[in-house]
Amino acid sequence: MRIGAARQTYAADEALFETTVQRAWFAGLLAALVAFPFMADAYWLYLACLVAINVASATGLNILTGYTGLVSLGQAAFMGIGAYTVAVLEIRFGTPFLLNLVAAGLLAAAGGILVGIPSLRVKGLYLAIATIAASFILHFVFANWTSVTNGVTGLSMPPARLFGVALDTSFRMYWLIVPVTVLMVMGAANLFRTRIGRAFIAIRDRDISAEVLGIPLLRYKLMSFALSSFYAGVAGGLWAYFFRVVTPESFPLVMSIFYLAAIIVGGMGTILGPILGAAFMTMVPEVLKLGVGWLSPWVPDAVALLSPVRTIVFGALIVGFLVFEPQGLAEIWRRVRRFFHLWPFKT
Amino acid sequence: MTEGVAVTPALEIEGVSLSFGGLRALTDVTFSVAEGSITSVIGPNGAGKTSLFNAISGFYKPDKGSIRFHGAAIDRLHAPERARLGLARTFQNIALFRGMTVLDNIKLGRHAHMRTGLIDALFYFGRARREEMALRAEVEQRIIDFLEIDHIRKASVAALPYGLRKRVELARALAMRPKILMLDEPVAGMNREETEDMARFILDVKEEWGTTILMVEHDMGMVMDISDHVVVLNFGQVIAQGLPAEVQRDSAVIDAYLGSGDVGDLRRRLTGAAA
Amino acid sequence: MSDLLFLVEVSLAGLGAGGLYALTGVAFVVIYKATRVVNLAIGELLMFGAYLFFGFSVGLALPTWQAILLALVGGGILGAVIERSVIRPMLGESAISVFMVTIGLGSILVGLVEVIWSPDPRRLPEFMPNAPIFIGDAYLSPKVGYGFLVAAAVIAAFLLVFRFWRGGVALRATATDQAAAYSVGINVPAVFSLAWVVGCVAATGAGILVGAIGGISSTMGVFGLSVLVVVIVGGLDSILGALLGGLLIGLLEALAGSYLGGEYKLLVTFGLLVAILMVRPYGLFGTTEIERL
Amino acid sequence: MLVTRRTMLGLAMAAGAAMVAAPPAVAADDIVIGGSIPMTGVFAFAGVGIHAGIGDYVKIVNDAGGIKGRKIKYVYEDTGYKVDASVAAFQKLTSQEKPNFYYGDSTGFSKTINPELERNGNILMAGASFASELNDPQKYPYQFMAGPDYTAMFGVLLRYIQKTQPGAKVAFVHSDTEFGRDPIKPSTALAASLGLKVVETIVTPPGSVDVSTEVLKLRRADPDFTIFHGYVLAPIPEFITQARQMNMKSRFMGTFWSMDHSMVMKLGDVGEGFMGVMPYRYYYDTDPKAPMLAKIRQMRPEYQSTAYMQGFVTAMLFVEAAKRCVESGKELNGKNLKGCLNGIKDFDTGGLFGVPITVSGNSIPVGRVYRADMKAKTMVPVSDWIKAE
Repeated sequence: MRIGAARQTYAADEALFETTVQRAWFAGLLAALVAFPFMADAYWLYLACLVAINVASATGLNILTGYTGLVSLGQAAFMGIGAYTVAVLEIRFGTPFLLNLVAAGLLAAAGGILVGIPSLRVKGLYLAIATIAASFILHFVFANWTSVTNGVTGLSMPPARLFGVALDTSFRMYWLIVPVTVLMVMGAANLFRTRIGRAFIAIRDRDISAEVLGIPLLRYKLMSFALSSFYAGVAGGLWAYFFRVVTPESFPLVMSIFYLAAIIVGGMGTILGPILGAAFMTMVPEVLKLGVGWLSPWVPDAVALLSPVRTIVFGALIVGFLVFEPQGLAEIWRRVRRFFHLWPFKT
Repeated sequence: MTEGVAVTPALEIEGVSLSFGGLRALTDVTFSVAEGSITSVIGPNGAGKTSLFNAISGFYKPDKGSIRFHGAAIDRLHAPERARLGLARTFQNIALFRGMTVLDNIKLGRHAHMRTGLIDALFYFGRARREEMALRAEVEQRIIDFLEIDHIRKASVAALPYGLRKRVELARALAMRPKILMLDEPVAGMNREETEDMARFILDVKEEWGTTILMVEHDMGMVMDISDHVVVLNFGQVIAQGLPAEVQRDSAVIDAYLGSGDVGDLRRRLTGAAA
Repeated sequence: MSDLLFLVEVSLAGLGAGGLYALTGVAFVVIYKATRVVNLAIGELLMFGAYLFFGFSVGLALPTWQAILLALVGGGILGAVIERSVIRPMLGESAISVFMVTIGLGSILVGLVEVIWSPDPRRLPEFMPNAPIFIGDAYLSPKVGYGFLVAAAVIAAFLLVFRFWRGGVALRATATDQAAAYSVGINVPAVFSLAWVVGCVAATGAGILVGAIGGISSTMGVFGLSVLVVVIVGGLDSILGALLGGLLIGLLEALAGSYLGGEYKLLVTFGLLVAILMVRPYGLFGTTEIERL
Repeated sequence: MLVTRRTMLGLAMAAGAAMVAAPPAVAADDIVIGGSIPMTGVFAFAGVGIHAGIGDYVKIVNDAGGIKGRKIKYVYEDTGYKVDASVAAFQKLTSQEKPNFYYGDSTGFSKTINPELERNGNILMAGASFASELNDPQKYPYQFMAGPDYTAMFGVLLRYIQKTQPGAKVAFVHSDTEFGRDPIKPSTALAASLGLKVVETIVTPPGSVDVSTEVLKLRRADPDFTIFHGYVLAPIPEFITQARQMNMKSRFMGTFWSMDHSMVMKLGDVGEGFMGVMPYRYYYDTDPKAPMLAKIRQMRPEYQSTAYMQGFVTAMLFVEAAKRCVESGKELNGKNLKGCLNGIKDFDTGGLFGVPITVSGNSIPVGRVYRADMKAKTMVPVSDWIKAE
């Protein structure tokens, strides 16, 4: 909150962006998002699309893990459901892509509910392990339900079409992926201004007392599962349109761990967290590559270290943030902001 | 003031027994809470007071007996459904949600009375928006002002001092639009001044909102001051009930506290209350 | 060859592999019992142990028994370091945070192994008798057979230690009630360290055995996933559960692999996991926790 | 949601970097080979060799003056054998270097990037994957592979088996991955048509270490030949060890990626007699018909892997296609390059392939069966060069 920002109405106080300054920043961000594709080359556009897909999926996982307190290691598998749904619909029926994306989300949500059912009886860690089981079982389905998924070979699909234009480049996909992601992030932000979002947080903080305060636990846990997998499904659908090949090996367990890492690093239980985290974690390998490039004149075989170093950095980020900065990048960002708002009066 | 009024009691506990494994927590507990009264449950530590609260709010299922709310049995209802009927409560060891602001904690209390669905919530149009605005206005005007916590509405509950947290918990319970407000040790751990504040709030709730109050409390002074009816539990059984003054004289009550070693404490409190 | 003999041989092989699951499962349970940490890095710890042995025996060309001893010591030190540097700072944090820390830990261990030894698959030197074992007419792979015996011996040693050694008693006391253990003068942080040291030594031993059978690579941590199923089925805090769960999963995987096909192995184990979670969420021998308001 | 300065900053930096990263000084007429190379990760053992092979051949051509004076430029990025990293590398290299050729590191990548190749139209691609699926000029018009696909490799092995022991019993052991499953179905059919009996097909889950039950299954089937596919090393050694202990008479065979000399030598004693298919000659082959190997040995005195040969041959075919297009004055785009490549008839690879090659479709379906001689520590050819069609 900015100094001296007094609000006149409750509506203004409840708004997503509380001050004109914030609204201006948001407008600026939107403008930058619109301008970006015209300035960047294919590589940066590719990364931007990838970041956006990861933001969408991480935002979904954040609803479940960050806000509801249920750890899932199945996010990638749910993305798989979405990707296969989109691929099958696109190849067999050629239905419009928006419809396919919604179907992808809904089917993934159904999968999420199914996996979430054990949350009736088990909680926390057991549930996390159940989601690992789910991701293996789904992998088996993808690899062996040959009549639908074409087995291990997977499905190759045509691009999405919008008014007859094939969305077959990063530049064109950008205009599909980024708006959908922005909508999904806004949806999550809205959710936590209402009773449903509050119920999720209550379940995370103290699920037993939440129940006594009138929140049916199973229903809301399943709702959180469904919503988080809906996000994963849509993100998986976008992923399918972006890469246009879907195979069982496209969605491994490490990808689920990646999303978990993204929200940990970004900051769990905040809207900003998954955005920062997914962008950061997607960019880290690229940055490391640059670093190795710089080092290679001095360090022999620096290139050979890239992949293991990436693995180490990945793990170290998870551990480091959990131990030293459990609120993640979002909290660091808040501190920076506070510093500048008060500067130079107070440091 | 409610004694002798011939209406259906707000809450009737009838023959409720509860055990964990072989341990009997409650045995054949029977009493009723008159509409609009303040009823206090007292007893030594481990007498089963909190177990009784948990049974009423639906967290524990009694082995035997029945609980009626305004004449209708609620034994088959789950905790959230009981909350929706208007059974609101606070917790002995404060169960605020640390990840939310004071305001959101209070708003959470209204959960069961809101209709916003998932889709509404994601888009924050129509009903979601209207409901949230109405809730905010009501919480501000009826609860935050009333409990004098407007200065902390945006604060995180984790940072609040103990007394204020208790007050926020009361605020959240009030947001549940309670027909019966169950307070589990509302002034435990408070100093004299805070206790008096809380007692005033409780009386105000009863007077202004017409809410029936069922309370578990150790502070005899406060119990005797504001209660209309007192129920004494010991080893899970009701050993006495009646007007505060009657209970104070009851020999079984004094024995119970003697047996539990709390007698000196009780004497002090009783004399304090009488003085 | 008769079908019955085949069944017997498959079952023997399954039980043999189950012995290794059980040993790793015990390593997991020891850590969980004392510190309540669900250690998802158990597979990676096992892998790291196997590489330690590889480093001492092949890299430094030490005799096998020395290499084994040093690897076990190294595994113990690793456990102590992990406990002190990342687990202890997380004391009091939610179980889920600690759980995620171990996921990160697994990733770090994989990267370290690849930096030090490269990701190429390798074989461990032969150190177990190589003569085939026949039980009646049934063949049992010597490595699996001896692996099982070693695992059984180590587990037996564990059980004895738990029963009679002071440290073991302290460990059990801490597992039952941390606060109470503290109040009777047990040095709880030391017990935490001890549990991690013991757990990591056991994991290292299991890693050497597993590596001796199938060779080692930086991806052998997937072994830990089956172990996760083992301890869930057995109950997270039950050593007996880890034993029986290990044998059960080993047997089940062998039967599924031979009668349904290799692709069904994980499906069957994880299917069992889901079933157990639905029917007996705290495992066959685990303690149910009572919730309190 | 809050708008963040950091996001803005990131975007500004991204935009800035994009401008900085604009194409560096590439001489206009350079012919560029781009590569997503797995220098690290699980496939690094191959990637390092591939990288050296491509680099060496490019150096040889450039030292000899290039193609009509046009130099070859080889640019690459490490992928760690991850599809998303490969795609990122492709996007980066294509937007900055405008490559004419591209080397891809996996089947997944080859499939993923295919629509982009078709749209781009300027690049001819080959790679480390011998997946049968890619061997389809209709579906993958701008791709090829510098050797036989996995099905053709099985074809070579099965034909060899048919010749040495007609009517033999064969078992397939493969991993439960796309790589592992690739040739199994068509090869089962082929075996039947060759009069061989496929008595067992065993699938091992990825990453499995203990294969005791699988070996028992194999013993029950009692094959004369067992073909492994979809592995690099594990669990092949344990399979053979246990099979030997059970006195099984089966001979064991492998396909390209488990056939490198150094991998086979890791089998130790039990590897004696291990056979497999290899489209190229091994580094130490001193056949007078292979002058290129002598040249390679001169450049690199220490052993070079079969992956090196694969990279080397791939670069050779790239350059040959480019040369033919340049000589006939055709524009260097994907279509023309593929056309020029397919024009290659009876081409001598300096003896790397044992026979002159013709690239009619997307692959070069030729190979030879080698056997491991553990005492001499070499791979010994046991068959002639076999065409698998």
